Amino acid sequence: MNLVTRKKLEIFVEAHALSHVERMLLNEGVKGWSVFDGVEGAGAHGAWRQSAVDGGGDMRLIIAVTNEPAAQKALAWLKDYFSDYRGLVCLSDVQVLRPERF
Amino acid sequence: MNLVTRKKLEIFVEAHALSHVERMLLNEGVKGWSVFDGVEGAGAHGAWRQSAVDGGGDMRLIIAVTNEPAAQKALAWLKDYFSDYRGLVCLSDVQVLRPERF
Amino acid sequence: MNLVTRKKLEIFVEAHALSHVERMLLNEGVKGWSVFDGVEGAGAHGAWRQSAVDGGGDMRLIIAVTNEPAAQKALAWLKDYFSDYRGLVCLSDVQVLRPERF
Amino acid sequence: MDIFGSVGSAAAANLLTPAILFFVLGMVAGLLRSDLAIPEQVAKTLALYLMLCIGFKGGVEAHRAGLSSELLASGALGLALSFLTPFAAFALLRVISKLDRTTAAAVAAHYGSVSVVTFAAASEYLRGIGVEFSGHMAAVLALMETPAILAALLIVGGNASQGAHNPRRGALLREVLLNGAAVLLVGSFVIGAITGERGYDRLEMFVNPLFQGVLCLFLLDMGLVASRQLAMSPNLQFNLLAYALTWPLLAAAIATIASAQIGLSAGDTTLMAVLAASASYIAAPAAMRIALPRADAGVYLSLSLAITFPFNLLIGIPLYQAAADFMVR
Amino acid sequence: MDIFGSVGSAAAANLLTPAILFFVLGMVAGLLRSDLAIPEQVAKTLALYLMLCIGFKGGVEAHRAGLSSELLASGALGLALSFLTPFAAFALLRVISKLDRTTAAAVAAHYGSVSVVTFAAASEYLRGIGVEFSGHMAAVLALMETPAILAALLIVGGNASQGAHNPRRGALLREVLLNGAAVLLVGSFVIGAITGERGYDRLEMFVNPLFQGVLCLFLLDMGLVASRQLAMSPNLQFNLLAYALTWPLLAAAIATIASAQIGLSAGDTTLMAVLAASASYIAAPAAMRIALPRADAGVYLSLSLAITFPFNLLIGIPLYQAAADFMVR
Amino acid sequence: MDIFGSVGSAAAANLLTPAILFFVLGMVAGLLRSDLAIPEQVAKTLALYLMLCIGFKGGVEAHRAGLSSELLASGALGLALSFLTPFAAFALLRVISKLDRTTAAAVAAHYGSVSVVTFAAASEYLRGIGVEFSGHMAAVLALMETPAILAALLIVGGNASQGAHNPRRGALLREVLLNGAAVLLVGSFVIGAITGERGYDRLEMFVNPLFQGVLCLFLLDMGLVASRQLAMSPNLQFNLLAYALTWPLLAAAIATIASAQIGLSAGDTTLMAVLAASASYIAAPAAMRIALPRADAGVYLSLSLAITFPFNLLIGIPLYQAAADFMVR
Ligand SMILES: Nc1ncnc2c1ncn2[C@@H]1O[C@H](COP(=O)(O)O)[C@@H](O)[C@H]1O
Ligand SMILES: Nc1ncnc2c1ncn2[C@@H]1O[C@H](COP(=O)(O)O)[C@@H](O)[C@H]1O
Ligand SMILES: Nc1ncnc2c1ncn2[C@@H]1O[C@H](COP(=O)(O)O)[C@@H](O)[C@H]1O
Ligand code: NA
Ligand code: NA
Ligand code: NA
Repeated sequence: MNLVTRKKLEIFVEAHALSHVERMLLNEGVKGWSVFDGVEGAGAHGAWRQSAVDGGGDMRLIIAVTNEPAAQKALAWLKDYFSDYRGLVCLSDVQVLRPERF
Repeated sequence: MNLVTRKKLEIFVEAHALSHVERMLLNEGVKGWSVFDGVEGAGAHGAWRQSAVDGGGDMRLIIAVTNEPAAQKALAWLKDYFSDYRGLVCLSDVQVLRPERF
Repeated sequence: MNLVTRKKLEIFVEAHALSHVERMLLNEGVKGWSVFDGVEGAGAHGAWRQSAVDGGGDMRLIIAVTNEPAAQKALAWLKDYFSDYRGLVCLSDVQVLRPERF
Repeated sequence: MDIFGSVGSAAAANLLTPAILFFVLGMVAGLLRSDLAIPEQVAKTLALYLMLCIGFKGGVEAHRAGLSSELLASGALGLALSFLTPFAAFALLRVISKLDRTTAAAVAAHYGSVSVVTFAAASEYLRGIGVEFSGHMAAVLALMETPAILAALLIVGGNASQGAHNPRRGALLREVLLNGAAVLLVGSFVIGAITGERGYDRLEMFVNPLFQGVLCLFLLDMGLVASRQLAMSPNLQFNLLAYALTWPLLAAAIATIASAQIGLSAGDTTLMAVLAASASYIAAPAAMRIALPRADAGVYLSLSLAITFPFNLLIGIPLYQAAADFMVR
Repeated sequence: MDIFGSVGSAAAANLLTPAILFFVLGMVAGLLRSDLAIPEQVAKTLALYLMLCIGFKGGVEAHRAGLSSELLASGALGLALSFLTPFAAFALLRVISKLDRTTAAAVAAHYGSVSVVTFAAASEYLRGIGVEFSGHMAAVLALMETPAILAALLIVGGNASQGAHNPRRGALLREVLLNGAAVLLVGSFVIGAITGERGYDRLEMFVNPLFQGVLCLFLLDMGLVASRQLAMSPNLQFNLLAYALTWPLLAAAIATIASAQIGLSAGDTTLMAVLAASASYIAAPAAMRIALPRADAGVYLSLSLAITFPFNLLIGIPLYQAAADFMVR
Repeated sequence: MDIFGSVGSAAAANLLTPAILFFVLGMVAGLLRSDLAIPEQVAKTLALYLMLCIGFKGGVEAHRAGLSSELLASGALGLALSFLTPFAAFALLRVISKLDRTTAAAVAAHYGSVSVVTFAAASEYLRGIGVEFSGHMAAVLALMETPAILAALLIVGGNASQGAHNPRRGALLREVLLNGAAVLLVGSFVIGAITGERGYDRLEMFVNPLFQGVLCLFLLDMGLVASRQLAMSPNLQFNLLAYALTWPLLAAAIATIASAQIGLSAGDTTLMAVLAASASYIAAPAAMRIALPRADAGVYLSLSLAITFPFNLLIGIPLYQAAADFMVR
């Protein structure tokens, strides 16, 4: 297998910010991502669970495999964003096929 | 970016054990986690799929980014737990902003 | 903790191909996996969101922790598969307990 | 001959109701591996709705009828059946099959406990052929869910505390006594019994005309799930299969005789037989996963869900009704 | 004495309706940590269904009644209450509690805004005791959702633009004006007002007989969510608790007097009081999370959802109705 | 003039029904980027419910009417339209647009296949204006889902076997013949035809009074999805747009003439025209994703979902009915 190393961003954000963050990813050159719904969680602000009330408070996970420069730009933006809003981002290395896609 | 390395736990547990494991995480010093619903899977005990019957058997994924000592303590507990119950845990390195949060 | 290194595959595939890919995993010697539902995403073919229409187009994430040879065989198959169909796969190292399970 | 004839035609009539046919549709679609599926959250809600209706209507009727000695007798019989039959089932399973103690006990728990949907289908069957039954049978249904689980734990005894996770006892107790389905069933019964006629007037349109339709949808889902479970367990031992098809008859016979003995009506006797014959596939697996994680879930789910459930639904219900009719009249 | 007696017996009657009892069931199940749960997607749909029905039925009735000056007066009063009461609530909170400015403003926004389910329960209560009210109160409900949120932003002033993410202003405006619930409520009202009797004939069976049942299910879920929220906030300050129990009385009193002043009927006066007394837990939190992310969500959710909502549902509604009856007659 | 006038007023009346207005509400909310959304699992269930009702009611009516030669003629016509029109659509698309062969074939498959919701809306329209139609048109609907897909595969020919994943042929066949929607539609039809009047009595309250309401909710969702799809495809070629607006007229005209020729009633003729004019957006995309993964999904979804569906719903249905009325009378 011809594998090359790329960066994987895992971004946990509140539901209300999802499209905001997705727009940023597009702007910063991230070419693809997938979003997953969290069902519950806990953190510095206490615990939460998905429900029909309390709009916007549940967390989504955005997974984006991308190249190093785009990842760095997204991180810079997110650093700022997370100084106001809940959530976190983590970065790791992954091996992918078809490097040109990322 | 000022990134530091932390540990990411990915814990697959049966639905019935979710709150049990979450309490453990809290006790062992893990400061935050997020939970996701699996829709189907397979393993040594055969295949399963989410449904309205067979309560408690579907798997949840707990993602927790944390520091090394807390991760080790959680792993020790989980090793024991998984000797009785279904599921698995895997550990990897991730880079995060704001290290003090983990 | 007695941790050993194994491979984690994260496979993003369209819903219609899920059972096709799962059968392959079984054939190639992957002993376990878990599947998660994406809610939206974007890529080279544009953006998508889960809905009651447009059957088969939403993405699933298959997470499979496995040994190196099985991972390589799955990757070879997927390389081929992804030359026709949408989706991607990424590979990374994880630490696990009970290595014999993978 | 006369009896067989009438059972046969009753069974045929039962088979041709929409609810049963939707179950068959689900089975067929599942066996053909169609991607037909009721989304999980909706299916769970349909199950809750059935609980709510059964409990509430039962409560309202119990309010009408008042506290009768019959209720107490039925309740006691139900409790006894649920708690005692698992011991017999366990012994039988150990003799006829090679199941380990733990799995055999878990299977016995499933058969001592009950299936709400089988109960619902039986109620509709009785309604369809004009046989009356008491509202408080919904309470008996609720009473029979958990004693079987306790019996299984007694059977396994010390072995139950497998591994180091005994703190899970709290979780188990909560699961057994406070599982969502049981709470909703009992709660709705109590609400029906409190609000009586006035409450019924408000909810009649919600709990009555929709019930048949929701039952159809849920049975469609059950058919899909049962056939999938069947496909996942290709090599069930023949003896286990025989168990799953004959134990219901045995349990129903015992329940029928005992019900007739304590003077229940033909309708109530039928329902008691149905409860005894039916096996749980929601509450019992949930409890077993916590209490007996080493029991083989493939076995107990396949038997209760993929064999006994269809058997009772398609053949058992009219049979038990005919037997009750014969015994009580 | 006479009044107290009748309020008491009305409250008791209110407490014994299925809807209220299902809420209590949810609270109890939640406090006992049962795993009973209405799946999230279904619960969200139930909420949408309630919006649709309230809006549509209100629109149809407004179509029947035509545009009256009463509608304008009610709407103006509702707007005023929603926009002005947050300033008073904020001032009060700052005096009696140690909440920071931002959190106090967020709490004030919640209490100025409204709870659709409380409104629905009050409508059913009025229907149950035979008190008439205007269809256009559904429009007043819609009007009162957002002014309170704007008021909170005014209160916080410059501080609102926390951090560098001011581009979020667009998101906020969209959230406030175009949040799903509001759009469906207003849209259904308009559709009801356009299609009138003809539309009602087509949808009657959908919006009417089911409503009670769906309300029961949703209240069951609210009970579960409220008790969970309560469990998550063990150490609420006493003063905040007192606020959450007395502010509704205050707001209801003001609304009642003002409504009587402008000549609303007893039914409309009751609903206006209910709207003023109720606190939002869907639209307001969503807006606050965007606009005031540093406000403590634990505080505003606990107060509105876990304290004020049950209080209004169980005690407030019959009380406000009795007061309206007294004032208007 | 007379005809145009009556078409116009019929269209206006159609536009002012709740179902259509909820679709418009969804479109508007979507274009304004409101976060209004019907949760996905619920929306999928609403679609299944519509299938179940259409199939079941059709089956019951077919049971009443018995097997007629008309049914065979309608079925044959439907099959022919579904299988043959894609060849014409493909040829046209290749001439007027720059679509590659594969995408053009995929689009043709969508337009040869049918839209269940358009059919449902048309049935309700006919019911609303008192025009009768046959229950077996539901069977024709089912028959028309898949031939168009096979036609598209024939058109693409050898090219269909793109890449190395020909084992997918099994998946494709299963998807085409056993997709969930089709199975439920056909299964419910058969169940209705088997149980007839007796079955209808049991399910009437489930399949009838709720239908309108569920259709409203589903159309609301369709409006949201269609406007989102529109927003995602900002630069559709003008020629494709023109195709999506004129092809339905062409197909409806052919279907109307052929239906009149074989002697169908005005109601059945209308529905045949609606089926011919409507484009699939559930079954066809699912099949195309498997069979022709290189076709541009953005194109076929935008045309069928965001252009043709609203066009048929808002303008097409009353138009086709007027034409059928004119041709058949
Ligand atoms: N780099 C990526 N990271 C995560 N998910 C991706 C990525 N690229 C594509 N996807 C997912 O795969 C789907 C199809 O990708 P594509 O074929 O590039 O349009 C997207 O809509 C995403 O859900
Ligand atoms: N260390 C973590 N690992 C995974 N998810 C986290 C972590 N910390 C926070 N989260 C998620 O982000 C949400 C908000 O975090 P916080 O702002 O810390 O309360 C939590 O409720 C979790 O869902
Ligand atoms: N290697 C694996 N990778 C991902 N998920 C797994 C793996 N093994 C097991 N699982 C998940 O855990 C469940 C129980 O595993 P098991 O006890 O092996 O049957 C499976 O059904 C999967 O959902
Ligand atoms: Na039993
Ligand atoms: Na208020
Ligand atoms: Na067509």
